[in-house]
Amino acid sequence: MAVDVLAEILTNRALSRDYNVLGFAAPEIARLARPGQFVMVRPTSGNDPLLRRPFSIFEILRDDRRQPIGVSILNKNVGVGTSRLYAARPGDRLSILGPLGRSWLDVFADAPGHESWFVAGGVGLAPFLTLAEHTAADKRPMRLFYGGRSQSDLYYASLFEDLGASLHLTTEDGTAGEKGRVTLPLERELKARGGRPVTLYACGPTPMMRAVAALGASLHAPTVVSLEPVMGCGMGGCYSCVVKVSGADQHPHFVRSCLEGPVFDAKRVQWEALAH
Amino acid sequence: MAVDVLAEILTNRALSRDYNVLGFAAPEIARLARPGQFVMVRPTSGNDPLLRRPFSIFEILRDDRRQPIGVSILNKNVGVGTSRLYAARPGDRLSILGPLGRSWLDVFADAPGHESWFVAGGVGLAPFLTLAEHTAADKRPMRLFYGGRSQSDLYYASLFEDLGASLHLTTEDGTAGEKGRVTLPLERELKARGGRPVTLYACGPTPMMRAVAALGASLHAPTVVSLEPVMGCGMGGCYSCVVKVSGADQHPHFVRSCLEGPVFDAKRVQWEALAH
Amino acid sequence: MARDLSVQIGSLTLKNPIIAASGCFGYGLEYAGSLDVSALGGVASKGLFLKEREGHPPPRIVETPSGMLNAIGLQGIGVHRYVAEKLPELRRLGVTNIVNICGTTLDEYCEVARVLSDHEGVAALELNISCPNIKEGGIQFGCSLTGTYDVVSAVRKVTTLPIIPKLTPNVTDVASFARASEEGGADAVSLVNTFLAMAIDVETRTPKLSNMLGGLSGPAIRPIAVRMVYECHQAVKLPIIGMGGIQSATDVIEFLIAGASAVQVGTANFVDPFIWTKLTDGLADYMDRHGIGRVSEITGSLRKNT
Amino acid sequence: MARDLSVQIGSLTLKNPIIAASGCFGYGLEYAGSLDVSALGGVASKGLFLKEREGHPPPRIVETPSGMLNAIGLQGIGVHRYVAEKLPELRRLGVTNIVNICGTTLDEYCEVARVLSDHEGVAALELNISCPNIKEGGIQFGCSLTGTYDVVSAVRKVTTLPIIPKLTPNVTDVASFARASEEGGADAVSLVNTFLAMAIDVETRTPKLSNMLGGLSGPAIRPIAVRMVYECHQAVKLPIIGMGGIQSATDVIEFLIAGASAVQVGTANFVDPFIWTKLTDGLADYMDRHGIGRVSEITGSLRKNT
Ligand SMILES: Cc1cc2nc3c(=O)[nH]c(=O)nc-3n(C[C@H](O)[C@H](O)[C@H](O)COP(=O)(O)OP(=O)(O)OC[C@H]3O[C@@H](n4cnc5c(N)ncnc54)[C@H](O)[C@@H]3O)c2cc1C
Ligand SMILES: Cc1cc2nc3c(=O)[nH]c(=O)nc-3n(C[C@H](O)[C@H](O)[C@H](O)COP(=O)(O)OP(=O)(O)OC[C@H]3O[C@@H](n4cnc5c(N)ncnc54)[C@H](O)[C@@H]3O)c2cc1C
Ligand SMILES: Cc1cc2nc3c(=O)[nH]c(=O)nc-3n(C[C@H](O)[C@H](O)[C@H](O)COP(=O)(O)O)c2cc1C
Ligand SMILES: Cc1cc2nc3c(=O)[nH]c(=O)nc-3n(C[C@H](O)[C@H](O)[C@H](O)COP(=O)(O)O)c2cc1C
Ligand code: FES
Ligand code: FES
Repeated sequence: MAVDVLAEILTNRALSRDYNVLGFAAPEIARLARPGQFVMVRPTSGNDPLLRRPFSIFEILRDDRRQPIGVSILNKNVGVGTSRLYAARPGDRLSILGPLGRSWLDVFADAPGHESWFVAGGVGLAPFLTLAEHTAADKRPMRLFYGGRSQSDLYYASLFEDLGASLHLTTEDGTAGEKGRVTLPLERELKARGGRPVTLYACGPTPMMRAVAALGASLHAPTVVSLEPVMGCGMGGCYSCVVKVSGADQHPHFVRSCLEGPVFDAKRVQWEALAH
Repeated sequence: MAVDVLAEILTNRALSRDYNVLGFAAPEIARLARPGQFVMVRPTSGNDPLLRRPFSIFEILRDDRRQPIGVSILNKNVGVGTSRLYAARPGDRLSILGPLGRSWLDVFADAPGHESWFVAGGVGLAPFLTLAEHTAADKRPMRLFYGGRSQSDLYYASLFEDLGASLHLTTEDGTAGEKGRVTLPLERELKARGGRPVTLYACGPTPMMRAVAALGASLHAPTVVSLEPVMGCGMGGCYSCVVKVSGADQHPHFVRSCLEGPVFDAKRVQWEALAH
Repeated sequence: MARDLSVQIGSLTLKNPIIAASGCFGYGLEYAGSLDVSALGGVASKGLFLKEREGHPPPRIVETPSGMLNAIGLQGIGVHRYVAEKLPELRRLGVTNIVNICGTTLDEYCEVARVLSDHEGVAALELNISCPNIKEGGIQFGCSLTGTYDVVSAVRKVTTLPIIPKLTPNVTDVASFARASEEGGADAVSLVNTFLAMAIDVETRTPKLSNMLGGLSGPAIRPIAVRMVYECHQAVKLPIIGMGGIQSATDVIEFLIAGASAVQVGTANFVDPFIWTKLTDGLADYMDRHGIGRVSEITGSLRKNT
Repeated sequence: MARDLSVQIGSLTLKNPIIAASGCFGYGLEYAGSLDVSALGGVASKGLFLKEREGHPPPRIVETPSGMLNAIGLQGIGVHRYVAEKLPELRRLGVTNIVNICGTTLDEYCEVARVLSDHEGVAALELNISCPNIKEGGIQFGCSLTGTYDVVSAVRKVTTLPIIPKLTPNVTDVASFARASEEGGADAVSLVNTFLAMAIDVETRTPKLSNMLGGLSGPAIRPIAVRMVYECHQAVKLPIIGMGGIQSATDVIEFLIAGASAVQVGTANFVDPFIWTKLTDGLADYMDRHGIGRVSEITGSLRKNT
């Protein structure tokens, strides 16, 4: 079930020239949301742009008594819609529709004894905070592999640390953490993990997710990816958001990622058929 | 000559639930502007709405040394564009193009010895403040006949008083001034004026201007009206803004009010051909 | 005031004139978890062929000023899975199903129509002869007057269900296609399908859609669609289902005044999936303000300027 | 880098490919007080008949989502006053004048063409056979293939000026009209004119335009216009002047890639009368970034998706 809320913007924290976190007053959505689900945000009340934009639910906002009062999104300003969201002001009202899609937890039932390793590239961090909270509540060991172009791309890692995750940060320019791709420490740690069973959860640029999927396959770690195709409606109405995945019959089919995703068992994804 | 300025909004004074005054930093326009000219304001930087909206230049804004730094508009929220302008915030930037059109002063050269009487309905007050300043500088006697639906429609009358105008206020509901139409005191005063020559300047709803024109004609006061047709461009490009006026040849023609108006000798206007 | 939102499209009664447009509302069930789909005037299903179809590779949509292009390529489950997997639940929910059917041949249209006629719960057939973005999507029928006549009259012979050819706007004279539909035995016509269009990524110099061409929908096209509905209303007696860019009750009423008996809403549902009650409430409010008892009094009520 | 913005339209050389669209820039002189009109690739004049015309009563325009309708009705001063009152000053300013000509008969087109051919300062004739909002605006020629051929070949006989028929988008197959123009002896074609459309005031139930019907222009129509330019480019060798909703350099380039040799800008000039340098600067910047020396290298350079 999805609800549409004309939500007041509670906060807009600019993290840099292109990242910000927008908090929305939307208790209905906050109460329903499960880790990894997303919302469709309408960037304006007018027609420019016309369509909503999909965003992972980043935080569940709570009041002093820990009651859910809303959700936030981690927004990267890349175009017309996200630039409006970058410039939005507290007090503005925007329509947000959700929660939508399946949860990380719908792909693999929590496998007993598995460690949860999150692999995030840039704004791909967004769907992990809710998963980390869930994992912490489960008292399951977790790690965050988090890569960006430079230090200024790595936000909020400390929130994960506070929840008990161990961190593996990388930047392409070496300004923070290890220099290089996030798959470097991931591969090293996977190889060094001994017999411990690990589940990988990945979100970020498609090439990164594809590389993580390959590592997971070769190093025997079940892998879930959260894909980010263009989405027209988020509700299953338009068939714009398809990804080619192999079905129960082992044949590849286009499935709507707003209904059957955005999270998928990486083994099912036909990477070469993705739009970008 | 018109210039286009991506102007910072300096102030937004809400006068009521549907009137506000927006001040723009646009010294280039302020320096060029003459009484009764207008600007074309782009309500957003996007396409919703697409076209600019015409507004009379209300005030010339000046700094401490009386140097022109910008212009303001008196905005009445009646639709999609004006509602954006009602909600605009200081610091926002909007494109404003101007000054455009002819000045009140282009229609009749100041006739020596004439009194200037301004007849304004509601937001039709906007093009008079600059004219009043000019008239005050000329030390010419002036009066303001100003009518609205109720008290809350009558703004800024005191500015005119400060400039030396005598006031005749009316409201339809009697909450301020005389109860009834603004043409009531106008007719009375015109009849009572003895032999004094008077020029009438009118701006407001079309029926009001038409009534003023009729009074002016029958009571021998030259009358200038400032019309408000829909305008697509304000520059003479589109031919959308035509009004039917009689030409030098006495035949009625459609002329572009953004170039030949918005001010017209009321005698030339073919009232029955106006769009509303 | 006594005020009745129901409308009559030939033998078909709709509880209100506002229908979800084909391809914009899945098969209807997708929305059933979030809203009462039976409260809609009807649901036009995603276009159905006889067999399943994969559709075009992504990217399948691209946004344009006040509109969008789509080239879904009629991905769908085929008519047999529709009647087996969707129709029973849709019936149970009380949805008014207007099934949008496609074909690459006359025979396929007829066969799909036959299968649907054999099942309970289908209210009407919308003949998609106007999908602009697949070569075999019926557009070969929809762009030719004889093709339109042929497909309508062929389907007419195999079903007693109301049939509603859906017309393409990509023609010089849409009214002549409404006439051909009338002559072929249609119960109504629906229009407009999308406008053939394209968008190019200038950095890569490639089309933004994998299919290169797509169909333009959304508010951008509304003034053209209203004109076409008006032209068809002047030309035929058939009820008209109008669409193209509707996003408010005012837009619904505009189409009704131009000559539509009912309307469909597509793209706006993507923006606001809860739009339906806003539209019916707005229509009801308009009728109350104007003292209108029946929706049909609005249909074709355009007054000329004096 | 050596980079040249000039383009060749048949025998006509334009300093850059960006032209003010007919009916959207007056006769050009209206803007001369505020900007350097000679810096534009060209100015397509407001449509001219032989005689003066009053045009339609207001309201003549109405805004629509990302677009506008107009029904100006070709108000104009007629060709004789144009050559007497406008052309001398336009020449003095160095403006490249593409004069848009209209007629109610073949003879009128030819007569207007003759008058203009007798005067210095006319760079080309754009034959308006596509004005959607007056009955006698040439649309009777522009919606028929033989009509198009007839008017082009008739004007061809009376002038050596480059002639550029302007095509209507309100047809099933625009490319066939480009072909008819080519056969008739045109030097180029321009497209698109506006889309026939209407808007209704639901409170009064009257058309929002005094003329009821009007032409839709602006960003809303761009994806359809790009598609039509692409189709014509596939069909004819003639240079194409593309237009419809251009409001940025990216949009200019999109039309060029689709197959245009030059473009016109109409509605966007209303929004931003100083758009011209932004467009040429943006185009120049694109050429520099992509190592393109001549605009013609962009024309028709669409790559297919793989
Ligand atoms: C399930 C899901 C969750 C997402 N979560 C987040 C998130 O938490 N934070 C975040 O910043 N972004 C997220 N995205 C991506 C975000 O939706 C896009 O960045 C956004 O739609 C771009 O809108 P725009 O108007 O700014 O860009 P546009 O101006 O429309 O386009 C700019 C560029 O972005 C690309 N783009 C457009 N739409 C999408 C899209 N849906 N996905 C990817 N690229 C797109 C375009 O191809 C173009 O290159 C998510 C996407 C999905 C599908
Ligand atoms: C020379 C000139 C000077 C003006 N000065 C002022 C001023 O100082 N203050 C002010 O508040 N308004 C002024 N107006 C009117 C103002 O331009 C319109 O109110 C405004 O364009 C409406 O825009 P909108 O988007 O809010 O309305 P829309 O949503 O476009 O339309 C709402 C209603 O307003 C009407 N309308 C639309 N455009 C115009 C127009 N150009 N003129 C009149 N009615 C229109 C429509 O017919 C409709 O009924 C002036 C108009 C002109 C031509
Ligand atoms: C994503 C999408 C898919 C569509 N699929 C179909 C379809 O399967 N069959 C059909 O007849 N029309 C289809 N259409 C056209 C719509 O039903 C409708 O005619 C068109 O979108 C105009 O209405 P709108 O502007 O309200 O969207 C589709 C439209 C869109 C946007
Ligand atoms: C107000 C207006 C008047 C127009 N007048 C003419 C005209 O006189 N002759 C003509 O060929 N086209 C005329 N057009 C069409 C434009 O030249 C152009 O083809 C169309 O507007 C599409 O371009 P655009 O979207 O950039 O405006 C007119 C368009 C508008 C908006
Ligand atoms: S986004 Fe519309 S079906 Fe998935
Ligand atoms: S507003 Fe365009 S000509 Fe006057």
